[in-house]
Amino acid sequence: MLDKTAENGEFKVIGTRPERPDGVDKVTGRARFGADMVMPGMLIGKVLRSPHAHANIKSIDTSAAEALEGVKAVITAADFTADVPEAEYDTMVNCIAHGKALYDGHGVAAVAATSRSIANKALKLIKVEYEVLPHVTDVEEACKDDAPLLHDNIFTEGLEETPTTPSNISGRVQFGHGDVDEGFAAADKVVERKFRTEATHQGYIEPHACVGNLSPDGTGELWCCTQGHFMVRNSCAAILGLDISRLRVTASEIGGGFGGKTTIFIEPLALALSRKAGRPVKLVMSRDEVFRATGPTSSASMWIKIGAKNDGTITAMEGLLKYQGGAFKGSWVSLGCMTAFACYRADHMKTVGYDVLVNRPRAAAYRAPGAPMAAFAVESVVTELAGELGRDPLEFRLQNAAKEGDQSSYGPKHRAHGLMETLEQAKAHDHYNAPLGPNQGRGVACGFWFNFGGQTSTSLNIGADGTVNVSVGTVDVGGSRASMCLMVAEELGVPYEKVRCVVADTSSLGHNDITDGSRTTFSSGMALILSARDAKQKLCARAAKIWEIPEDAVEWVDGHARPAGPNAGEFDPMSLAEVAGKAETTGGPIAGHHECNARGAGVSFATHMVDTEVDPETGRVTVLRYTVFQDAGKAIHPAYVEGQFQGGAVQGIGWAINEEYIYGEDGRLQNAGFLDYRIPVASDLPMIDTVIIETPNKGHPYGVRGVGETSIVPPMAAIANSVSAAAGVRLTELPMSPPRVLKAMDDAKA
Amino acid sequence: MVKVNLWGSLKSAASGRASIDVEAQTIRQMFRALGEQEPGLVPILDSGITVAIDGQIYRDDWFKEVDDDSEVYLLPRMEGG
Amino acid sequence: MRFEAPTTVEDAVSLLAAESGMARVLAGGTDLLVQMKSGISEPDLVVDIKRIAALHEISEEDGGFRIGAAVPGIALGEHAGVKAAWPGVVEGTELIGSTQVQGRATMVGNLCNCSPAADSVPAMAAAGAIARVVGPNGSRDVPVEDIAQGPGKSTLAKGELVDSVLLPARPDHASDAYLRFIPRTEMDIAVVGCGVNLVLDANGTCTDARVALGAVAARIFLVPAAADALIGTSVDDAALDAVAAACSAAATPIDDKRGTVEFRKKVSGVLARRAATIARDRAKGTA
Amino acid sequence: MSQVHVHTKINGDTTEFLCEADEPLLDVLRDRLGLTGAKEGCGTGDCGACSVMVDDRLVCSCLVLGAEAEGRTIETIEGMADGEKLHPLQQKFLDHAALQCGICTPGFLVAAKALLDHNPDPTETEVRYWLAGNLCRCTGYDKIVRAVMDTAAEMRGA
Repeated sequence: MLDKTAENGEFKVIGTRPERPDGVDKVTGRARFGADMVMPGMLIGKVLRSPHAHANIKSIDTSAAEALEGVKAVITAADFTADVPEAEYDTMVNCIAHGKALYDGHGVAAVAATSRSIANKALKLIKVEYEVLPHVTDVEEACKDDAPLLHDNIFTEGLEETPTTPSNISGRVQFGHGDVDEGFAAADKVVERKFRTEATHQGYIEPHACVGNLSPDGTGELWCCTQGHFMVRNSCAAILGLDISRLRVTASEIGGGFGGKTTIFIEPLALALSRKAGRPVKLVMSRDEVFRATGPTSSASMWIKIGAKNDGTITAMEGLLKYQGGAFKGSWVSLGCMTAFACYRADHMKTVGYDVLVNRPRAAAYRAPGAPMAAFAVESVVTELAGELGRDPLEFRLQNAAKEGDQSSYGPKHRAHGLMETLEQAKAHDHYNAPLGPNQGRGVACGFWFNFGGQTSTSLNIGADGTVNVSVGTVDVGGSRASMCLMVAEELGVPYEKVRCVVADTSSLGHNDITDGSRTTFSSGMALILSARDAKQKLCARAAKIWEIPEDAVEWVDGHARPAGPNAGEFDPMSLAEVAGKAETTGGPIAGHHECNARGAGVSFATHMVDTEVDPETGRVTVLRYTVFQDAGKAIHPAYVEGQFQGGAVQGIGWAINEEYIYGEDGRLQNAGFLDYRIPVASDLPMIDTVIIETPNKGHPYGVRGVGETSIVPPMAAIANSVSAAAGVRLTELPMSPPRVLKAMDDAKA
Repeated sequence: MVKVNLWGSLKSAASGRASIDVEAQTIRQMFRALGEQEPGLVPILDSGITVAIDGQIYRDDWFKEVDDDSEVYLLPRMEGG
Repeated sequence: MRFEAPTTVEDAVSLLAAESGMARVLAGGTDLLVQMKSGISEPDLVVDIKRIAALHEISEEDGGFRIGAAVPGIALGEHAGVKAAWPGVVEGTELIGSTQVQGRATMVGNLCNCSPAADSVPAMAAAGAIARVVGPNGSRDVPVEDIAQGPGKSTLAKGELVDSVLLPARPDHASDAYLRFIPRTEMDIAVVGCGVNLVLDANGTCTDARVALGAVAARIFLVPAAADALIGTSVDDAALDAVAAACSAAATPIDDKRGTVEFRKKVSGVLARRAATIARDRAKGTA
Repeated sequence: MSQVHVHTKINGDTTEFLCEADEPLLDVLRDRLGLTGAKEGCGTGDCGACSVMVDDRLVCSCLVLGAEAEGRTIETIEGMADGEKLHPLQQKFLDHAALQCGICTPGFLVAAKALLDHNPDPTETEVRYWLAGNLCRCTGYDKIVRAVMDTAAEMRGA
């Protein structure tokens, strides 16, 4: 469906870098985020959380808390109905424990009180009797036969024969083609290694926050920070037994999500408290709660084996991935398996994945969920194998890169994409040939992500002065409203400044899927372009009426209605403002709409290059230089595309070097704060250079590919390759924290 | 006939078959035909599944056309971050 | 909780002494407020000492400097005299937290928080700094390394507070340095900290030295063997190797979320060597 | 619990408030005075999103008690623009796309202004270390650092 405009590259405003529509509010402190909302009569909610990693809840006595002056409601699992649809059941149980606390931080009860200090006091008055159970937080330990069992109703799915005993392994998946044994037999060199990664957190700076207001008649409103307010509405309605139509959810400005705000944690609790108290309830997580009780990534245990001929041809690729997804099934191991080898062409590929349950918070998506850890393992082995073959790591990748028509690791044949281009640009970049000093190393790695479309509904309204309002239902996490306005301005032929975009509430548009899967600029952009085309038709029709000529005799060019040809008649072109100004007398308001399940999302590839230096005496890693090469299809607002590349790379740097969930022997999280969960700070980093590659996606009118997720796939591998070169020893565990790097270097010397 | 390729571990729900030929013009017809041939697939198809047609990914898209010479792969439900 | 902001040290001491519940002194508050937020500390009385004018002063005393308990890190860093005489103490204090924390956190507060990982304390201990403890029974002078009893626990009696710390006078050819190891470049708690203070004679021979380690035991402590390894030498490679070995040997760390025993012991030596080198070069005027 | 009566000047306005003795200044600003520009990202001084100026010192308002503000002068993000004229830093943050989600932006702006007031010609390293107490998870800091450097250059030229 690639549009003529894009093919000819004749964009007027696409590709420019204007100020974002929400910009002034964001730099003046006026923008309203989740915790900034106040409703009249509002109470403050707080959640009591389990201090145990695994415990039966024998009883909960809330009487003393309820008796405290200022406490207006106390809720436990007993306040939630049992007949919740299966799809939402785990989500509900993750919000509030039903009979059993499954991880340190699992919600057990909640209170609403007239002040924060009273709510805190009330929490201390709730008496919970726990029967502490043995726990398991390690993915390998959880797979053992004698591991403490989280659920007695989970039997491993995906096996040839359905097992009869329950397990912490909820499923096995397998992908691939060919026969890897045959492939390895044909190889001259084979490298295989085991890898481990720890869980990381999205680390958005804004803790989850919401204000719920639910009337006894089941009509309610909810204000919250989320990546998908329609998802919040549907989930909360299901859990609380409400009609979807009665719950209006408004998405606040959102202070980062990265996948972590694609599900709910506190929203149904706020609504249930509100229903019980008869007043609005605000619930805001503390940072400690964010780390303990929201959705970090999986930790992973992986084995990768790759073989190649002496001429550099990869003959076989095989992997075994075990991902823990926390206390419920649904780690992203399938996506790890599907993406692991997606950058390569080989006749024989096989990945097997296990979805493992442990006593940790339920994993949530984090930017290209499941892919980064697999890429860390695979790209490490690819570089090592290149070294064994005496090949340059970029050359080796260029030789084996998947191209259009090659069978992909996840099944279908690849369509046109920009992987080769990222590799070629990387090879040609001056970064690749810059000199390195002592204890320094350079690493490269590739990464792949699918990108998704999904349900999308948009509206476009033209004002009497010719300015344009557009409404989307996809939350703007990183500046997407600017891109929306650019696309509409391009399509209508009006200046960017004349178009404004809002994220509408759930009662104002059709259902929109979450802002996830790098889909927003793609899907809402596509729907808006089609909304604009819808509006253009109506504008032409109005002009035709005014001119009293047939509708098909009018065309829309450069923001004006014009007679389509010499036979249409002699009329001066009418601008959008002129047609809009006559809307009242020509048939009423002029608007455009589009609803779709957006098809045609294009995959995106990236190659990252990084130089690091390792302190040989302390193992400390310093990132010296970093360059991202990524295919954006078409960069609508290049500054925000660069921003996605840079942000993803830096999150990957954190994941590679310092970020990790640290559990104690007692199964409790040891580092539930930004002090010891060490995300990169400004002084840790160099500038992050970016090269935007534009291989248009034929599935989008302007050629857009999602860009938000791919950028976190290569960094850990690129850094591992760089650090391994600098340290003189292959690093196989994340994070590559100083004690780990120093030990690896010392062990290698010994 | 459309040749529908299953991902590795889906075979266990389809009598060990790696691919299944069905008569279908749309994804919906394809799902229906698959379920008739291999009832073990029905719960998985119902739980939401992704379909790749000629390398393009479709989620929840019943009426997308499938041609006899289309390359069709079933894939697990995918979600991003 | 009660909040008081007295204007004299005597009033502060009286308030602290008279409180029957838990009383805490508030200087910069960058530790106390975090402890209150997490529920680790639930004081009945908080005494803000920042309204006591004298405690904001940095004054010269017997050729040294007396640093008031309410002097924030940023003010210490802005004091040219202290910076010239005790660059290690200043850099230790300036490493406490972010720019924002520097606007609040005080060296004395860092001392009284009794964290074994406190950044200003190894340098102060190496400097031979003396804390002046004021209490209901008058004042007493205490070497800074004796203020902490263990993590979060001080040797101060009820009603006592540290109103200032004295950094002693400096002879010629003397300097100090503090280094800490953290995984990031900022915002972390020391995994290992090391302060080295030394005096050279005109020929560059070390005549006096003190070496202190942080974050590798329950308290910050002096390593006399490391000091002995420096004294009488030109602080050459052999002496530096001996300092490193002495510090690695003296460290008795634990495994925790911030580092392993093995790592901390090794890095204690690495930092001691590096800090001693910096202090030597500063004393020689070649830094 | 009896409350503390505090007199301050906030963004040039004489302001009185009552607060609990153990209530952080951040909560006072946000919950009692409606100044929600300062954000709580951590409540423990680790993220800088609540940065404000107290008597010309940059602080995390989560690490200051409201009661301590007696007689102090406080400046917040809400006071940074001069009426409808943005401060040059605010404009440069927009020009450079130095924000994505924007939750950290008020804290960065307050901290960056404190830097430029104190050092009009900072090096990139100085900018990075000064701002190390302000966490941003979206941008990787690249565009933020560029925006601050560019503002400094422009203000020096002005």
